Amino acid sequence: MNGGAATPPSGWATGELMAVELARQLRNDDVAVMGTASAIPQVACGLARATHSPDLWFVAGGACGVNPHLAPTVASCCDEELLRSDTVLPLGDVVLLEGRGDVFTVFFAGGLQIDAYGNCNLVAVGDWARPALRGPGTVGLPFLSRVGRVLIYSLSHNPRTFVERVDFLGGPGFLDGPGSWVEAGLPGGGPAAVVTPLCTMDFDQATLRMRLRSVHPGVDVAQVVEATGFELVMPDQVTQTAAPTSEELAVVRRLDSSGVLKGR
Amino acid sequence: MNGGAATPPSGWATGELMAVELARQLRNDDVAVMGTASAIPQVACGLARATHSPDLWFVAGGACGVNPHLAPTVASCCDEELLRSDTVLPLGDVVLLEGRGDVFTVFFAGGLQIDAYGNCNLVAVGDWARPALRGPGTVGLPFLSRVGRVLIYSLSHNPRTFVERVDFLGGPGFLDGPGSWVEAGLPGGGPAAVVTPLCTMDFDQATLRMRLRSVHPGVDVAQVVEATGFELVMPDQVTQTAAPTSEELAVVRRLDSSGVLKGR
Amino acid sequence: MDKVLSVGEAIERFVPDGAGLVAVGGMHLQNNPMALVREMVRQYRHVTRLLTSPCGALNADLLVAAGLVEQIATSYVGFEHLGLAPAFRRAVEAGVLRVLECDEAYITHGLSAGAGGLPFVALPAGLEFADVWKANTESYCLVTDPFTGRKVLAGAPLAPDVALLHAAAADAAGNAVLAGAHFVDRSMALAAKTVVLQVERVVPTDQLSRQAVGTTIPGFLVQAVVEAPGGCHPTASHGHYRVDEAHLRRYLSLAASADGALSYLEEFVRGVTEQDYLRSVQAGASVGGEL
Amino acid sequence: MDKVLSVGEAIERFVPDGAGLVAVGGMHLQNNPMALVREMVRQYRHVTRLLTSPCGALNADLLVAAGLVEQIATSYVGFEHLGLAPAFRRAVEAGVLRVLECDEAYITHGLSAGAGGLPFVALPAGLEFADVWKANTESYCLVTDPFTGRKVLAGAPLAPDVALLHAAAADAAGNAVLAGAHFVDRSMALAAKTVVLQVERVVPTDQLSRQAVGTTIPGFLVQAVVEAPGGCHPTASHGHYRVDEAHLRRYLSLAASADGALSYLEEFVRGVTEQDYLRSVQAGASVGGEL
Repeated sequence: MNGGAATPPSGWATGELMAVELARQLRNDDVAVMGTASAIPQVACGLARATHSPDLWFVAGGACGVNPHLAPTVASCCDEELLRSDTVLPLGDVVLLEGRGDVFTVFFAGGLQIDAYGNCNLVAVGDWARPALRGPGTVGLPFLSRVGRVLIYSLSHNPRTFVERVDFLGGPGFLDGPGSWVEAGLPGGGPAAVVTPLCTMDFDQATLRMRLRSVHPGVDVAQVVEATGFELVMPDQVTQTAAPTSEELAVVRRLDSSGVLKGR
Repeated sequence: MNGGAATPPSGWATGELMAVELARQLRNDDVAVMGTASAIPQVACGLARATHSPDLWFVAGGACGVNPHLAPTVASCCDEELLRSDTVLPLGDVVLLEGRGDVFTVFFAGGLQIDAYGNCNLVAVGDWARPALRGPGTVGLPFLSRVGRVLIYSLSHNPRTFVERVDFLGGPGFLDGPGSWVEAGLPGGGPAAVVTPLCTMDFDQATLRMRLRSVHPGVDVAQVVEATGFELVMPDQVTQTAAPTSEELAVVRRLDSSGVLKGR
Repeated sequence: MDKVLSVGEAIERFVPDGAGLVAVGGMHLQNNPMALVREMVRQYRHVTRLLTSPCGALNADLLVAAGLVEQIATSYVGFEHLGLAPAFRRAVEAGVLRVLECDEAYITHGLSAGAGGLPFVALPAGLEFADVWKANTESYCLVTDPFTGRKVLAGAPLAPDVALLHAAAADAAGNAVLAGAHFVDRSMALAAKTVVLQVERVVPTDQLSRQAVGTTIPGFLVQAVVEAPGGCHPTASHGHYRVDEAHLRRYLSLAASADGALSYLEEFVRGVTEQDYLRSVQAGASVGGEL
Repeated sequence: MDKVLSVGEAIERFVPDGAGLVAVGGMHLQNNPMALVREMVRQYRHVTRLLTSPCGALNADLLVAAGLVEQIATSYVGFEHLGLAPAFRRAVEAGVLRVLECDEAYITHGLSAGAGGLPFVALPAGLEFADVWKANTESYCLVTDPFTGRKVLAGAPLAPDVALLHAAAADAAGNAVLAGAHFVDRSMALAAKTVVLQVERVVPTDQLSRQAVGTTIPGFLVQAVVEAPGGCHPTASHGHYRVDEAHLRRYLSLAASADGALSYLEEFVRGVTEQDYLRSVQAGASVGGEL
């Protein structure tokens, strides 16, 4: 899956950098929810709580621990370790609250395919009825239409993952762009940022298409363009993603003491 | 409330006799549910389990203890004592199962008014919009349409309670009789028996109207007729309700050690 | 993020006078959030529409007795074996309280719909044979089941503006643990825009029971926590104390008349602080218990 | 009323070959009722339609690998960080397994509808923008919200004929207690016509946790109890043992080809008894734990 990943130029793993970069998208008043295989967003939330956003809440969907203690971080989102947390909800209640729409302000998402408008697909590549690649399924991604900000992350950044248009729309982003988005009147705020092993992206306000925001240390813009299967909006200035600070890395490694983010 | 009650001719209270008589309506394969102020049916179920129906299940709705130990029996259906039981369900799950329809085979019911077709009313006497008597409300009585057998019990037996037609249909019995009942195609089996301080009644198969089955010890048929606000179907032979056996009474008093059924 | 407030502050800040839909937790004679309800009375907080659990009791009747309730959505207000609800009964019979007649299935599933953003809830076939929905066309209507073509009953979601609830304990962030039976209190917390909790005690986060899935309310749903030991009195608090039937009988006897109800309110609510009330009724004497 | 059976008897008596809708409990790599699933494979029990929790894993993939599943209703079959589900993927890509594409909201709320006799469930506005319902017009359709006039998505109730579930412990009457996270296992139990439970141990009734509302399954919903210590292996059993990732990787590696999948089935399922399997993988060695 890591085909397009940059070799870490210094002492951190890609997963660690992504967690740090995702944490920077979070705010003190956020209530975040995440699902399958979500060690990276879990650590991002834990890091945010330990630094700039002590009052942030997060729910590790699956087991549904609320503010799990991540001692240590685990790979499966249903792992019993996630019940070591401040409180625990039944899954059914988390699914209800995802539908309520005004409770969770951040939803972490991803997919086998992610398109220029931030739509996600975890179901099938090719024709749904007879797919070239059958993915696992869409889980809770249809709820993307109802939450405040969608934060997309992907361990793959290559033209097969980042496509002009998803083959199956499992998690609504900005649909087909401004007209369709406005017309749909979705309750959610839509995708806000995309973090990959190569870069961090956001969305152009006018076109609602994905826009490069910063390239990670050691990555250049041409690499990102080549790895992306659609035309990225380019800002006047592409910045470089700030490297994880030693404080950030120390927290990440305390939370992820068993090295899940390092692929151990 | 006990205006029409017979003075117990010997050593048992009316509530105890009613619990014994209700227990006789229960079967070993029953799963019973009951609601508000249901000490009598709780003891009936406990007695059935202790005697002829050891495998009967019962749920004391409100607190939702499953097979509560009734040590002792309590007056409020939400009392914490009812959680001393084999298992406990959340109320929401019991409400779901009441709707499922094929789980509970017995539903205990009652009302401010009970009519000739076994319809119950706990909402209002007179015009609903400006009632002569406002009752508490209907709680779960609309589910009567979905359960196997409805067992009705009432501590009052007088013409104000037993009326030709309920002013407000809160708990469906046989509706307006055979035609309406067949047409409705309700999933439940309808009312099966009615136990009061005076007698035990069931329903005539042809007319679906309430029929006298047995008068309790010390009560005569004329008393029942006078206390009933509609014309009861009379069987060829009205029997006398069997008095509680000493075994039955011993179990009832073990379960109800604090004497709730005696009105203490 | 300290959400602990005095009962006065909590009501003042989080329950506006004339609030739209206010839910009161507890069921029958158990876990009524009476400290919050009494404070509503002290602050003359009018409620446009009061929602009870499937079975309301003193939590509803006291607000009605105080003349603060315009409409009530309920499937039961009463005192079980102790008798009918005097203020509720009087107000409805006098035509001064509008009842949104409900049944238990609708209140229970309607709160789930409110919690889940479900547009409405389709109810089991057969419930339409009760008269309830005909008396409450605002909350219920018939809809065609798209899978079978059959007409069934639909209920509108119940999403309270405010829920007033009791829990056994909470931490300062609002993470709460329920003891005993939960009734629909958790559903009310999930469905309400604002949750004001009264608890027997405020505890450190690490004393909350963590692994008991479904026994807790997460703090992100809670706006205010009021420490109110004995605050369910005269109703019971599961895990802490039993119902005070003598006091309830006194209420029922007084509230049997409008004047008597007012004197009850003066003696036990408006004329006294919550602390004085609890002292006078000796509630909370046995408060303790384990979570 | 002793419902304790051997795993062989339980499947033989309560899961007919070609059963209609069979639900398998557990989620992702946790609490999969693998002892029951393996026995389904040994007894060649075909399933017309398999229903997973929002996230199925080996519980579904093994049945698909054995060629026993005609249709699958699911919102996810996979192995999370370990990779895609090899048999599921191969069967769908080959067109031999029909998928009733679902999303998490529908599976969760649809099971509640099944448990509650609700004719259908109306889903939150916005979900209709995903393609899921267009791929599964049998389970979903559009309906007009009678309160707002808006078109919303409706889902048909999910009422399994059989649910195969894991619980931490049960008594002989089928009263069971769940440990750790519950996922949708309790919902499956509430919605299913027949429930077959595997448990780490059978215990006397009075050892069940009684007051923890919502952590139990009442015995009147359960038809069979199978004592199967270690029976979730290689998935985890909350409260008892962790996931065996090495074994799962071995499965994934073998099942990457159809032949490999068959040799896995022969070596670990069909060719061995459940006891031998557990011995060979040393599962259950650490079984114990508290309820």
